[in-house]
Amino acid sequence: MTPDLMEAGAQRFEKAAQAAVLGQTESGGRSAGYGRIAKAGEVDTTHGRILYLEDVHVSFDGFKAINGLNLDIAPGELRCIIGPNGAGKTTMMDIITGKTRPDQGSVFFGSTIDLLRHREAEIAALGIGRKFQKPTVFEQLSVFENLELALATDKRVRHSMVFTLTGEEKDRLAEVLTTIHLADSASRQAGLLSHGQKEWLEIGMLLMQDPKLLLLDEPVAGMTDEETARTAELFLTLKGKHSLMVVEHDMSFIRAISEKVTVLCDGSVLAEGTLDEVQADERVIEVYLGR
Amino acid sequence: QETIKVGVLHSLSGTMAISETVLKDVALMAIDEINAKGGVLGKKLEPVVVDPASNWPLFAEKAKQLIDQDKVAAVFGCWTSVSRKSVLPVFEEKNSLLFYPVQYEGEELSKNVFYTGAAPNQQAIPAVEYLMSKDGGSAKRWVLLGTDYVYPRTTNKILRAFLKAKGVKDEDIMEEYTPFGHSDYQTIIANIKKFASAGKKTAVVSTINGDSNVPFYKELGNAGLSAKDVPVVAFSVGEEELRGVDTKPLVGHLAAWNYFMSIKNPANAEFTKKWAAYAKAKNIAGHKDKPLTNDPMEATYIGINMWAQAVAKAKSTDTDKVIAAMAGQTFKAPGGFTSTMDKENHHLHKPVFIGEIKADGQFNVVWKTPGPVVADPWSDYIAENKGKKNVAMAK
Amino acid sequence: MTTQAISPSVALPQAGPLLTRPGWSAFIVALLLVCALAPVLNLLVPEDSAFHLSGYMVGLLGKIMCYAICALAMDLIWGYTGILSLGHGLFFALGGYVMGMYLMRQIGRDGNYKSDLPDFMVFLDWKELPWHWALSDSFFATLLFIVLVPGVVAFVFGYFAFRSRIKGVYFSIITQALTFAALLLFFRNETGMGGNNGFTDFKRILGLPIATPGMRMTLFVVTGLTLLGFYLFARWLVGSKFGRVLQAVRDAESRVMFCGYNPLPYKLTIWTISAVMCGVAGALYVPQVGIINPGEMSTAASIEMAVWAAVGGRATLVGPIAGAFIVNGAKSWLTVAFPEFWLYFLGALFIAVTLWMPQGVVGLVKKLRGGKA
Amino acid sequence: MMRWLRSCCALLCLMGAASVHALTPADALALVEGDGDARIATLNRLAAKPDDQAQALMKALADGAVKVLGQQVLIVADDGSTTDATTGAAVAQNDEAQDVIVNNRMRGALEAALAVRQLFGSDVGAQRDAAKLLQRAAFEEPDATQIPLIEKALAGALDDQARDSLDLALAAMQLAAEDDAKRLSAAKALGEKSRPTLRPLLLQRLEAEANPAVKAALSAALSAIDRQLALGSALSQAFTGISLGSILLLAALGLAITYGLMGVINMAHGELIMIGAYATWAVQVFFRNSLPGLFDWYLLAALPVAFLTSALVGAAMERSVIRFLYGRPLETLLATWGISLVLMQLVRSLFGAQNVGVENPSWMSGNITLLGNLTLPWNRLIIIAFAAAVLLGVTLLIARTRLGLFVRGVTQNRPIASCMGVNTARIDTYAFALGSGIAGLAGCALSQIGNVGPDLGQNYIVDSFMVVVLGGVGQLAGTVYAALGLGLLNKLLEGWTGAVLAKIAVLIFIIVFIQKRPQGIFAMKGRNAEA
Amino acid sequence: MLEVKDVNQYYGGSHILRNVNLRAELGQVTVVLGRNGVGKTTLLKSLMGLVPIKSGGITFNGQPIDKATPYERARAGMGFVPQGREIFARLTVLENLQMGLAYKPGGTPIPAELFELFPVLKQMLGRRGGDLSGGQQQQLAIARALAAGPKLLILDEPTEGIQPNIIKDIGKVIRMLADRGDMAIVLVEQYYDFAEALADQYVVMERGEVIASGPGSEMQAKDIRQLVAI
Ligand SMILES: Nc1ncnc2c1ncn2[C@@H]1O[C@H](COP(=O)(O)OP(=O)(O)OP(=O)(O)O)[C@@H](O)[C@H]1O
Ligand SMILES: Nc1ncnc2c1ncn2[C@@H]1O[C@H](COP(=O)(O)OP(=O)(O)OP(=O)(O)O)[C@@H](O)[C@H]1O
Ligand SMILES: NC(N)=O
Ligand SMILES: [Mg+2]
Ligand SMILES: [Mg+2]
Repeated sequence: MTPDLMEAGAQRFEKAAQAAVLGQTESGGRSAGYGRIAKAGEVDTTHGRILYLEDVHVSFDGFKAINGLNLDIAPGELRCIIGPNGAGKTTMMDIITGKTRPDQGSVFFGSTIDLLRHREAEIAALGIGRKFQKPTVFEQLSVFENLELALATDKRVRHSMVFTLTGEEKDRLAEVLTTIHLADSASRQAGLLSHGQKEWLEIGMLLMQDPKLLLLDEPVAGMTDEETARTAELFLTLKGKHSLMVVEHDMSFIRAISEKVTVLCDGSVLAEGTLDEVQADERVIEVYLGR
Repeated sequence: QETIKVGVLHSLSGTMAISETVLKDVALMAIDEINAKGGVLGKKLEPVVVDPASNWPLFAEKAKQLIDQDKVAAVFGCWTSVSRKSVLPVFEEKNSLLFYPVQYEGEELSKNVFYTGAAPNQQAIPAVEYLMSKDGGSAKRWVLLGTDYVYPRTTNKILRAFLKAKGVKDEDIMEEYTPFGHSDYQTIIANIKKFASAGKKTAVVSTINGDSNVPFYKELGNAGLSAKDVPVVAFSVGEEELRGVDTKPLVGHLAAWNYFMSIKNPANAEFTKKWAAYAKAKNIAGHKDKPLTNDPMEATYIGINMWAQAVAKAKSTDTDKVIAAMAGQTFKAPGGFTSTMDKENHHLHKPVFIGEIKADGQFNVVWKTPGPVVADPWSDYIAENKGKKNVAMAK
Repeated sequence: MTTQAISPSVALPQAGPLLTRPGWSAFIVALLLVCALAPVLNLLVPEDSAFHLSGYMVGLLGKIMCYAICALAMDLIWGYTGILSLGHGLFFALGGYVMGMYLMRQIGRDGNYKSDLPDFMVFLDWKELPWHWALSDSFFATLLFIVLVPGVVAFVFGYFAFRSRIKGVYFSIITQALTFAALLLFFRNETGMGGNNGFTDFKRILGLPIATPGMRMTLFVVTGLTLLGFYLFARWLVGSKFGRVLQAVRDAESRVMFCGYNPLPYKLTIWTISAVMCGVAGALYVPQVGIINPGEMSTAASIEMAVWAAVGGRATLVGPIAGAFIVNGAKSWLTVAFPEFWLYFLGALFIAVTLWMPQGVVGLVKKLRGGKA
Repeated sequence: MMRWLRSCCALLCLMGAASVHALTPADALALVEGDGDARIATLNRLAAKPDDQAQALMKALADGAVKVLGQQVLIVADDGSTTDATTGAAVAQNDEAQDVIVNNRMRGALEAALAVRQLFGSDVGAQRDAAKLLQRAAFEEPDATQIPLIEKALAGALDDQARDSLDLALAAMQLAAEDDAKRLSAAKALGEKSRPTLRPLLLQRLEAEANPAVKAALSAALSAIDRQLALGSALSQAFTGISLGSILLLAALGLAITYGLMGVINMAHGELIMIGAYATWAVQVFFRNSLPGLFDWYLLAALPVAFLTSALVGAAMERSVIRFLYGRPLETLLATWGISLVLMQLVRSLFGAQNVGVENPSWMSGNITLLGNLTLPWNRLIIIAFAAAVLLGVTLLIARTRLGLFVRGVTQNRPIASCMGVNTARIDTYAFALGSGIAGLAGCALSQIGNVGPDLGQNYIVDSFMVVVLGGVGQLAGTVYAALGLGLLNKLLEGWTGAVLAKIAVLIFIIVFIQKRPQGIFAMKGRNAEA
Repeated sequence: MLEVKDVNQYYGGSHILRNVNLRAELGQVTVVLGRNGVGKTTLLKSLMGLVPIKSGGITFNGQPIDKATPYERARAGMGFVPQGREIFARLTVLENLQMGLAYKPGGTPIPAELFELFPVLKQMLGRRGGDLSGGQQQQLAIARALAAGPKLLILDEPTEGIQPNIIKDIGKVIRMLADRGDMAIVLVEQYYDFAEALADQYVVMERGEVIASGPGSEMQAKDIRQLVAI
């Protein structure tokens, strides 16, 4: 450990101890392995994990949608998740983002933040962004305003009343607009976009949000091959700085971006490895890829 | 030709339309009649009808409009006390005239208002006295039942004081209120039964507001509480309200008013006949098939006629002159007595009738005062009124 | 985030000014109408002149301007945030009652009973002022409470409702339940607010007689200025990012959360602002119409506020104001011109607006203009 | 009144056999005019000497069919023909004739006078009524002097029910007997029957009683009555709650379809109820004028008429306005608000602003009395059953039929349903007409318990929405729970706090409950719920 | 079978479809390709009558249908799988399928072969459509459109969100249906390889216009993939 890291660690510890005295622990004082005292607003990735799910279970009216799921993602990793329809991929994202409460299990962001103790907005503010399987944008607002709202900034009421875009932020907006091919439609109402355009806009919003961890549910569904390729490129540039979890059924897309692939089936992990490894896995071929 | 405008300010829509619409019609009939006789001061009366829509602030606005824009000489209108309270400052400010035709709780006297309906002592107190009498069933225990608003509250306050003065104890009085538009009287009726089962003869004094009466009486009838067990005397139930009720189970329950349609005398025969003809001619829904008259209609009719007489006497429509001329005006009312406008307190001297409901929805008069009663708007049964004179003064 | 070069061709939409140039011109005209023309026409032009503005008209316009404030408030919460309140009548009435209490105290001993207590208390058996009347004789406290009472009620109610994520009709219905409960409460004699008669027969405000043309004009001007002020305020609010978040909440609340916004404080803020605006409108209304009673809390009264906003055009700011003037103006005229038929016209107006002017009157005007251009 | 009854009885006993006395004009006049006490004295005198003419006059008086013309007393027959009360001679009708005042006191005396005679008559029904009258009198103010009369009646041929009543009357009178044994057996007899109306008498006796055995028997009788009363009042409270719930349910069921399923915020729902009530009234008027013999069954004819009338109005609303507003629920609020104003005013113009009268048919009037203080009015019982029937019908229709499936499908996704081959326009009209028709049925039921006037609907619209929303929009089962729950809660609180506070408390309960369940009792579960 | 002639369509002021021509024949799969937002979905919606066309004509079986309502078109034998699944979220899977049989007489059974095609549906008959996973919903949407046995099947991106082996199955089904010879199929697809493999005819759209069309066998030769990718 380098001296400055030690220094940083010491400082962090001090602040955390202070916060603990004041009762402001992010983990609520849980002392699971990953439940160390945290400093608010900072994701502790010292364990080499930005996301960690352990033994998660969810059932709906007796149907076990998630069944003993264990998964972790490293900082900067681009993880692909594949698996049959109904395997529980979307449900897993629902759990991570606070939309669904698991019946059992733990979900940590970094090693200190217990996501089960936070609400959707807090989780988003912590730095987890999500693109939904079905594109959801603010239909009555313009494309530009959609992006502006997603912009990472102070999101409290007082601030938003007096908010104006800085030049830098404007540049960011313009850049993202170009990236998502909607520069011409900046002042168009988002509700009037086509399906694919909405998907792009949603990705753009995610980019504006600048999250630490991006959850992308079928990002290239409904895109042409060319656009799919572009998206792959985009994701590859994001990886490293951000952690990504991508759910897709498009194998060529997965091939273009993947390093590590997890196969989910019936609510738990069926296989994990490089794309070639899992593609060779008989069970994966059986339930998912087909012969 | 020059006309004299008069305002008619009754709700033709909203919750009060049910009661007030017919007052507008009877006012128009009275005006037609006066015009047929040549009008007043040689001029025809021109009615200005507006609809304040059962909305109290709108009453004030419409009153202003009638006075300011239309320059009416007098306004005939209002039913609820709150509507009157709403317009009162307008009439006082503009020094204009309002004729108010409905029985009310008193506690008010304005120089600019003539009250042609009953004050509590012209309705409520005689009714209770009657029930205490042998003929009324010698009631000893009392249920004061009303809709939760000012008229019932005040009336019941006066009645409670009156009953106490007559030696009735507090435990022999039950006071119950229901919200406006209440339509489920099961519990209340059960409570009345319970209260009545304590042995002593019980009577109910109902100040239930018009709309809730039908469900109340229907429940009463079906629960088998007959007039012989527990008589109910009501102050807001007249011929119009009973139109909506199957009256067979209610025979014998009572109402107190200053007029009943069933009163037999030539003046009333003429009045009811005129009304029937008018309703037919004007195609007034409901009344064209089954013409009914009631107390506030009579009061409206008296009010307009007295005002016309007063204008004729004063030879002017000037408010102050008309007020002066109103004092002591008399009119041969359909109720069979000559009603006199009090010289001072702006209320009519009115006879009081007590009627029992008949199977046909009319009232059988079982008791009446020997002659007209002078109104006591500042009831002596309210302590704060001690020493208050029943004299209307400008404020 | 990406390292791509910024393409210079991207033209970002500019944030608009508070008002456009014609907007400012119209605003100034309105300001002049309220502050100069109306007083002159009412007070200086002789009564028999064709240009005289009658006292009745002043009262009517004043009343409608109060309604316009309500419509504006309604629009902020409904048009922009997508929360339909069927309970704004309550806030209006609360503001009105606070003002009414003050005005009742101003009567002093000039009431019927020459008592320190308001008349209704005297004859309904109150022996002393109930606790909630404590500061009612102070004008300053009254001003404070006009804002605080509706504000706090709205805040507390809103906090719990929004925290429980009550949405859509569920929210609408509980606001209706709230108003209805308050209506019943205020009807009761025990509440000490004058029962169904409420408060009337006001005599003075700030010690000055209330029923004079001068005072009436003063109230009119104050109301007009308040309306214009609220209009600017609302403009600023919806033009800010705050306003856009509100619209985003309306369109997709869960997405807003996933963008990192906590919708609760946003909804609560606009809800409370809207309630306070209604309260202020109520407080201005009472001295002008001369009565406040629980009728203002009836469900129909609250629904009507929504109707004004819808007729004028939701999610625009001029719309609700126009709507309040159109509906109430029509009502005032029709109840006199066609006392027996006016409900047909009004009913038909509502139906016609929904069928043929989904964007309200403002939307229609825009369309006509757009068509020509 | 009871005193007069007693004196009649006594007199009757003394007289034994009837001697015939003709009714004199003076007596007749004294019976119909003058001061109450004097008239009643005359009545007793006449009643004591049963005479056919006097009897006829008394009966006519009780029926309110007597007039006076100067000094002449006239009896008016049903057909309007008039006869002289004393001579029986026909008299020409004369408008000058005055109605005779018969007040409650007089009416009571008349009934008693007529009743006692009937105790010894042969008409079983009259006998029973007379015995009941005597029993009541005995409970209120037992008078030992009547014992001989009762014993005499009991000795004669008597209907069983009448005998029961008289037995109890006798026991009540014997409670004050000198003989301890007699008192004891009387107390026991009364204890067995435990009639709540006995309570005041028992209390009174208990105070006066010295003998411990009798005292114990009296207390036992009292506590039996109290137990019964407690049970009765609990059951009665439950009944009133269920009854209110059934009304709420009926009012809300139609809305559960038009709003819950179709998403139309139908502010004119109340007016559709009102139209159903007016349709019922119209059918009633028709029966009264054209089919008086079948009048009692008008309600059965009114049901389909009310349903169809409201359904047609609903269909017209849907075709002309609402269909253009699907997917814009809040706009439907505005438009239907306008429609409701128009409908109300239309009814005012057509039928007048005042209420119209709807009578209960005879089979819906009156009540059955259980446990003394548990009276169940027929109209309420029948409405509860009716509500259950309508609920069953609607449930089956929605859940089990193709029409129901299409309605649900169309209301969820109109364009796609039409791509599946569903004639969405027609289904929409049917569904809205169905909801409206059910509102009409509710109006028909409500006409039997409350006002029928232009404002009828306004009283139910708020409650209907509360019920549907509290139950969970689109959840029929939730609507049922909400209606019954609110009905019971309201009645429970009302017994406790009075009607006004109860209503306030119920509203606050709704507010709080929604906090706990932001989607109503039966929240839509699953992932689509938030969409 | 289906013939689209010079169809023009607008949303408000913007011209979405410009003189589009298209034919679909029995036993053939006609593939429509094009980038996002070029108007493919709009074209299909016009075919179903969900959006009105401004000018041009559509005939089905020789009958002009441009004035017909969607349900009349469905009854005439057009089946539709919309983009974004659009299943009835609050109806069960079974009820969704029954909706697919809406214009058949009551009591018509759901064809058993649907369950062979999509076994997962059989397991989930009682579950609400909205609770299904995205891919399950897509399968349901296809099954629903097939239930009544349409003569023309219109599919808008049916592979979106579906797992690879089922995509293959869907491809086989489409091929099989076409090969039976009693059904015409119009397929909008972004998944180029899938589209190319199935296409008997192809149409490429760009900004609301048809810019290329021809028999499927020529796609490779003409490098249509490049055309779509621009
Ligand atoms: N609320 C719910 N009620 C019942 N079942 C549910 C619910 N939510 C999800 N499920 C079931 O849980 C399983 C997992 O669903 P999920 O949406 O997570 O699948 P997925 O892996 O995202 O599939 P796809 O690739 O098709 O999107 C599915 O079988 C689905 O039907
Ligand atoms: N309701 C609407 N109002 C106005 N414009 C619309 C509307 N719906 C779609 N559009 C526009 O019409 C164009 C064509 O849309 P369409 O949905 O047909 O595209 P598509 O080819 O299906 O695209 P995708 O592949 O993304 O589904 C797009 O530019 C879209 O923005
Ligand atoms: N004055 C009345 N009846 O309110
Ligand atoms: Mg999924
Ligand atoms: Mg598309």
